[in-house]
Amino acid sequence: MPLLTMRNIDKSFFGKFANQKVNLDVEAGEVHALLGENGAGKTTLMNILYGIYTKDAGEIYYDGQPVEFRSPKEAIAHKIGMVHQHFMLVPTLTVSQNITLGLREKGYPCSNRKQLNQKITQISSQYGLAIDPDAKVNTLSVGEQQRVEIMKLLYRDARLLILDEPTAVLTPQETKNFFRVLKKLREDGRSVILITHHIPEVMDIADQVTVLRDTRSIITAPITELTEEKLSEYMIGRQLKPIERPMDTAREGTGLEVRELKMIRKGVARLNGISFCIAPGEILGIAGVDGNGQKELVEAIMGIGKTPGGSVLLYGEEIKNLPIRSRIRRGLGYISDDRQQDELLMDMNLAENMLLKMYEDKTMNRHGIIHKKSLYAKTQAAIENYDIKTYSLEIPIRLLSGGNQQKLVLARELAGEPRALVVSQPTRGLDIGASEFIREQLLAGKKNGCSILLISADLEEILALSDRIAVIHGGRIMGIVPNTGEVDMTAVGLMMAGRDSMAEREEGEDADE
Amino acid sequence: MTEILAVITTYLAASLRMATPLTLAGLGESCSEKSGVINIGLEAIMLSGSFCGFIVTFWTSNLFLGILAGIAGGILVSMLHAVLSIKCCADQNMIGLALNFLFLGLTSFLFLKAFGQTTVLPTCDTVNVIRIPLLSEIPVLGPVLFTQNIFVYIMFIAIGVFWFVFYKTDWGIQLTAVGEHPRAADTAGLNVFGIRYGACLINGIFGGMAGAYITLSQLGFFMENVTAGKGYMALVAVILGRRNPIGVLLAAMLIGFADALQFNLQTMGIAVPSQAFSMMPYVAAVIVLLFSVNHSSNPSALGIPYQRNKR
Amino acid sequence: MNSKWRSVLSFAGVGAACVGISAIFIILTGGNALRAFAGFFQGIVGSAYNLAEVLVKATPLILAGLGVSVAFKSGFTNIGAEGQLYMGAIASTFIAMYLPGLPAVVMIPLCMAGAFILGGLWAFIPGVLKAKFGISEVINTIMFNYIAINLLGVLVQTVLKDPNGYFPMSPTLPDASALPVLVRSTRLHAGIFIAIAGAVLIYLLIYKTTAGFRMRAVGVNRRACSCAGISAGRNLMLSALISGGMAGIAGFSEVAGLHHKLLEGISPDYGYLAIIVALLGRKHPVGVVAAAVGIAALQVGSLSMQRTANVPSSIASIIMGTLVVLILARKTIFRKLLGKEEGI
Amino acid sequence: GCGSEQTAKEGSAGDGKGDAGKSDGLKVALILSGPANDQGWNATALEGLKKAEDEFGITSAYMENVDIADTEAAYRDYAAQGFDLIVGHGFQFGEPAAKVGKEFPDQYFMATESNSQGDNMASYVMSCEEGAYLMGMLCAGMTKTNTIGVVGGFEQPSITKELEAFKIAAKEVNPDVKVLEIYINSFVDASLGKEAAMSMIDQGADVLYHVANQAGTGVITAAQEKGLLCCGNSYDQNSIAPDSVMCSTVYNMPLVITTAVQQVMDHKFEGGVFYLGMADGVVDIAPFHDFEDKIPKELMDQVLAKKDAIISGEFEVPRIESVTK
Ligand SMILES: Nc1ncnc2c1ncn2[C@@H]1O[C@H](COP(=O)(O)OP(=O)(O)OP(=O)(O)O)[C@@H](O)[C@H]1O
Ligand SMILES: Nc1ncnc2c1ncn2[C@@H]1O[C@H](COP(=O)(O)OP(=O)(O)OP(=O)(O)O)[C@@H](O)[C@H]1O
Ligand SMILES: [Mg+2]
Ligand SMILES: [Mg+2]
Repeated sequence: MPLLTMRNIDKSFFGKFANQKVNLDVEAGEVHALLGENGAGKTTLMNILYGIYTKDAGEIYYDGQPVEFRSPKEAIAHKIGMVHQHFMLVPTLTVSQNITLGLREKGYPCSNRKQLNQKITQISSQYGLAIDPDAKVNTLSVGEQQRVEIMKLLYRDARLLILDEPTAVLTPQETKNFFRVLKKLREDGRSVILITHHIPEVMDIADQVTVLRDTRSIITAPITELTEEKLSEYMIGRQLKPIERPMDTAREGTGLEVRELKMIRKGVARLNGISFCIAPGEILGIAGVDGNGQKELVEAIMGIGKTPGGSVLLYGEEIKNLPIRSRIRRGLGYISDDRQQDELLMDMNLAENMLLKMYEDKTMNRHGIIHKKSLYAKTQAAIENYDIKTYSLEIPIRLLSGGNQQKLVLARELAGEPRALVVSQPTRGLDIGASEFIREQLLAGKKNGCSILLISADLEEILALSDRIAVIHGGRIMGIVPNTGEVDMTAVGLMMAGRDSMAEREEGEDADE
Repeated sequence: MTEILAVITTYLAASLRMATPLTLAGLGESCSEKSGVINIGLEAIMLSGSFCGFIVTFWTSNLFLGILAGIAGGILVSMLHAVLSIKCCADQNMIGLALNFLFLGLTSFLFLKAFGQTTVLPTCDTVNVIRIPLLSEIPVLGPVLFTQNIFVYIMFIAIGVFWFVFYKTDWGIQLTAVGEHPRAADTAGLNVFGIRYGACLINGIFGGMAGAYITLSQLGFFMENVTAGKGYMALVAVILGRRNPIGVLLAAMLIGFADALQFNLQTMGIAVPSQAFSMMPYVAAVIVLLFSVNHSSNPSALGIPYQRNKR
Repeated sequence: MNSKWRSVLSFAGVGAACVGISAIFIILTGGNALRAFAGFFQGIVGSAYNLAEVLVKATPLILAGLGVSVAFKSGFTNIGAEGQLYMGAIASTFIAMYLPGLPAVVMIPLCMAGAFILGGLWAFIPGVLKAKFGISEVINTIMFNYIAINLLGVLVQTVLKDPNGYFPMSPTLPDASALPVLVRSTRLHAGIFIAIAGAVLIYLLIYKTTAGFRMRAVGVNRRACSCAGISAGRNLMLSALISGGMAGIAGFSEVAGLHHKLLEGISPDYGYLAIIVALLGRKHPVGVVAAAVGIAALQVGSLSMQRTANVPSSIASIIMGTLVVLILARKTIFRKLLGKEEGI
Repeated sequence: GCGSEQTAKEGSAGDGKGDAGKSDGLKVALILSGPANDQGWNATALEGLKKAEDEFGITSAYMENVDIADTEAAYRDYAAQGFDLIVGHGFQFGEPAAKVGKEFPDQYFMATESNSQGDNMASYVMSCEEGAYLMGMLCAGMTKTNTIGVVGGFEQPSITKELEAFKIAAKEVNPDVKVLEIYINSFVDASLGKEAAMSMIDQGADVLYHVANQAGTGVITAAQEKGLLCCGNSYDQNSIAPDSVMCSTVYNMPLVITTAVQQVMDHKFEGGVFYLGMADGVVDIAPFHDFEDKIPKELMDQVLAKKDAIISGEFEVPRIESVTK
């Protein structure tokens, strides 16, 4: 008897289906991968299971019993836990407070924090999840936040763990570690529903796979009966084409250049003199573990927040002291990794979100008046070209699925035909079809002579797109290697861990991490 | 020396008298706002508390029942606000303003119904001062802090309790979570709606008590619009005090102090229109606020209804 | 039945419930409910004068309501329309009193500009404090209300006092500063045109221009705006300025169109009603105009009801409060009728 | 205006007010700026209206809490409804009354405390300062600390003239007395009134007076709480605090209204500004109740003698309408 059975689940929003006759069976002690394109309805299905949404029709059986959770509280009571696509942590509380939130431990409501912290540390070391219970969540990197989310489930001793795109924000190392945890969970007899867009991960860890396509579940099969090719065909209805990066190496001139960038934030040096130069038509990939200065680097180039030391040059012009708007006017584009915070007006519609970066465009703006027709035309074009799943361009972007929101951001930035582009995690959360498309767009931009700084936690992506690869660690560039096809991955890995690949080794402070 | 002490004592006492209703109401409002529900209808809560407290005391001659009735009156308004904001997901500013209008009319109407058109002011007993032995002998503080009535003692105890609950217990953490990130709280298994209703209930209790203080301690009678804008001033105390119980008390004391000061200045006979003095408490609030640069941190979800089924 | 009709029906339900509740209160006072309601409607549409009165009251509500909407759009919670209205009234009185010789074509625009600037300043200061120092605008705007009201009190006893009178009020202002009356033997003045023009301008500004877009965007996500090079602070301050300016023009319109002098108590809570107007009108100029006329009609009707049926004035507050509460609860009360509300 | 003439005729056609003395159908309306149920300023006016109703059988109507912006409309609407006499209670009603009066020449308009007038519009000003003068004497005579206090509502002539008379009277009885005065800028905030009184008590005042309507009731509460003496205003306020309220100024608003109604009935209503004081029975002081024995005989005689002098016209209380400090 399966642990969980979902039968013929229907759910619609605004009269449009998000789930239609969806079936899902999860056995005890298995890792069950739930796959599907952006907007296929994966998150919706899980939200129904977890009691956040109410289903329109269908049945759910848990442990053989018919159930209907009206709130997450009830789901939790049945030892179901969920890590959401967008983290559900209270930023102003500490790690430990977040983990124990909602629980009634001994001594409640005056529970002994020390004891709770001990228990947390014990569980976290058991699974190899390093966290500091007393750190405020708003000081944590995304990877650390992910660990807190998982700890929340482990602390609650969940039997069924729903993980909605947990690896999207993790570095390869973190992912590896994370999978170790998953395997341990499976050994403990727990079940995991894993939503991901990374097919290799699925092949690596899943026991069973269910694929959603256009709101319906189209197949459930054991992993042993599937191949990567077959899976991608189920998901997007076709084979992926391998990306071809033009290998023209000799490039002239300087597009985006930084020299000796330095930044100190809250007394800690976040950037320690970073220099590099990207030629027009070149992609420089930045590899590195999250939290090593990537965010600061990007913000320094874009002019968000504090002015850094050193200099930022755009086609030879110093732009370090220019306001953001002037940089945008000079053709500097930006795609942030935190799209909901940095890029989107969640309560505004798609067209208005398009307008956010291009309201100064001559076609959009006539003497301060918005030119609605061309705005709508441009938005419609973006929707079509990027295959954004939406009912209309006049609905709030909040209603789109995570992947589709990201597509609009990309469409907007690339539509401006930037001379230089800073891209952070461009395909995070995108399905394989969309990722492929985005990568093609980036390469097309490069072909048009755009200097692109690509920051990605996904080494595969960096390898696939970059002309040169720089490794960042502790706010320093550890080394830059040309991406000739035979990159020494061990050397890159070493640099990411803070060790210089070449003879001169960095001592002390960096190594002991 | 003794003269200076006497001046300090009188100012302290005057500030505390005026601060008491603002603090009581402010404590409840802090709780409500921490949970994400902002109630501009504090004025209505207080007015309802004043009215119910008075009328029950008038009828039963029992102050204890009167205070309970005042609390009930406050709860009635706060729960109306809670249902409209939590269940109906209506705009909280608008609910508050509407309730202020509604209860200004309702209390005046019911008062008229109860006593008719009259030139005789119906009055009731007021609460007695309870002198706490020994403590009340302390110079300066003794007469101010320990020669007070039940409302003031309740206020002091409540400040301590609120402070402890906010900052030292799981309830405080839950309150913060619900106000900062209700969806996170919900997915962690907290009953967001329940906690918000609870916080609103507490707001009603203390707001009602603040209202009852006006009729049952300060005045001994009720009249139309007897709160005269104190609900708004309590809101000011809440923001000025950053929802910290002690901060709320200090902010309310400051407003009270400014009033005491303006009265004293007026009696000095300076030839300036009196409105110039009357605006002092408000100017003082603005000036103090200037020192809170970059420290005002509202709960992120303040005023935003939580809808589970919505993105 | 389509959703539009259901919605109309639910509003009818709200109206009926409101009428029912008011009837109970009227009967409780011993009044005649039918006569009261007749008085209510007669007070609104009974004569040209009454209709004009509705518009007279709607004028400041539209102007101040527009102001509040603009502020709310950019995330500036402006509770201070009352004070900004007072400051507008003060400014236009100042100009009209101290520059009495000007012809109307100069005088009226000048008074309006003065009212806009001083009213705007009264919101701009809290705006700067919020944008530059992160200080809560809610308190500041409330405090600025009280300060403005007291300031007016001081002024009408000093520099703006009628030198020939002993009441705390300004002298009657020169004719050149008065807005023309539109319909003879009513009080309907040209302020209503200013209000309507204001609504059109604000609509164009907010929804059709990039400046308006920026202000709206700042109200939705400040961080995303700064990442897109839109200064959150500057747009916030701009919207505060416009917001206060509109409320200031409401003050101008009351002085120039109605009272022709400055005196204490010039606004019967128009500034607070404007918040209700803005929110009921969903911060949209068309909605604001409709809500303002509605609230004005409600008030004028209630006053007339008082006169014809001798009910106490508290009934007016009760009706007003009840109506708004019912409108807020409409979707929940009529959930069955409305069907599953979109997105909920 | 031409539009309104017709309605005015209509209004007066049916009520047969041509017959002198008869009141059948005479309609009188009262407009109040605050709540009718304020146990003070407005309540006494309404009492007057009711009294006129009882005495003359007139039809009456009233409106409370009328804002300045709505005043003109209120006068006009009552006029259009055919009311024969429309009374506004407060200085701010003067100008609208005069203005609307011009459009309804067959009906009568009145305002209290104002200085406007017209053919069919009169202002009746109560000489409240005469009462306040006596209270000033009383308070100054009773103080033991040589400090007394007075709380005013708003700085407007009808209030100021009382405070000023109070101060002059106090100095007359007791040249060394210190008179503290506070305007609280509210007629409704009783807690503020109480705090103002408390502040004066803290400064040594032991006898208090108020001219702040509802808000002033707080002054009485303060005196009562501290076991001190005070004087009331508007009506006999002794019942609020029998141990504290020695005496009160009393305005006989009912008499003002009945006088006006009588004049309308007798076709004697005239435009103008009329001052009504103690001699007319419009201003008076309340009985001393329990204080009859507690007030020193000498002082009592002095006060009563002054009252007689005022009534006989021997003594005229100065009317000072702007604040002197
Ligand atoms: N609360 C909601 N209101 C309206 N539409 C919604 C809501 N939730 C989901 N949808 C719609 O349902 C569809 C499925 O969304 P869902 O988030 O389940 O997709 P997903 O498979 O998780 O996609 P992704 O991989 O991009 O996260 C989308 O088209 C989305 O716009
Ligand atoms: N929409 C808003 N909602 C809430 N607070 C806001 C909003 N807009 C501005 N603020 C306030 O403005 C302050 C400063 O904002 P910000 O730094 O973005 O302004 P700025 O325009 O970039 O400033 P400058 O022009 O000096 O660069 C913040 O601390 C915040 O309190
Ligand atoms: Mg999803
Ligand atoms: Mg800035």
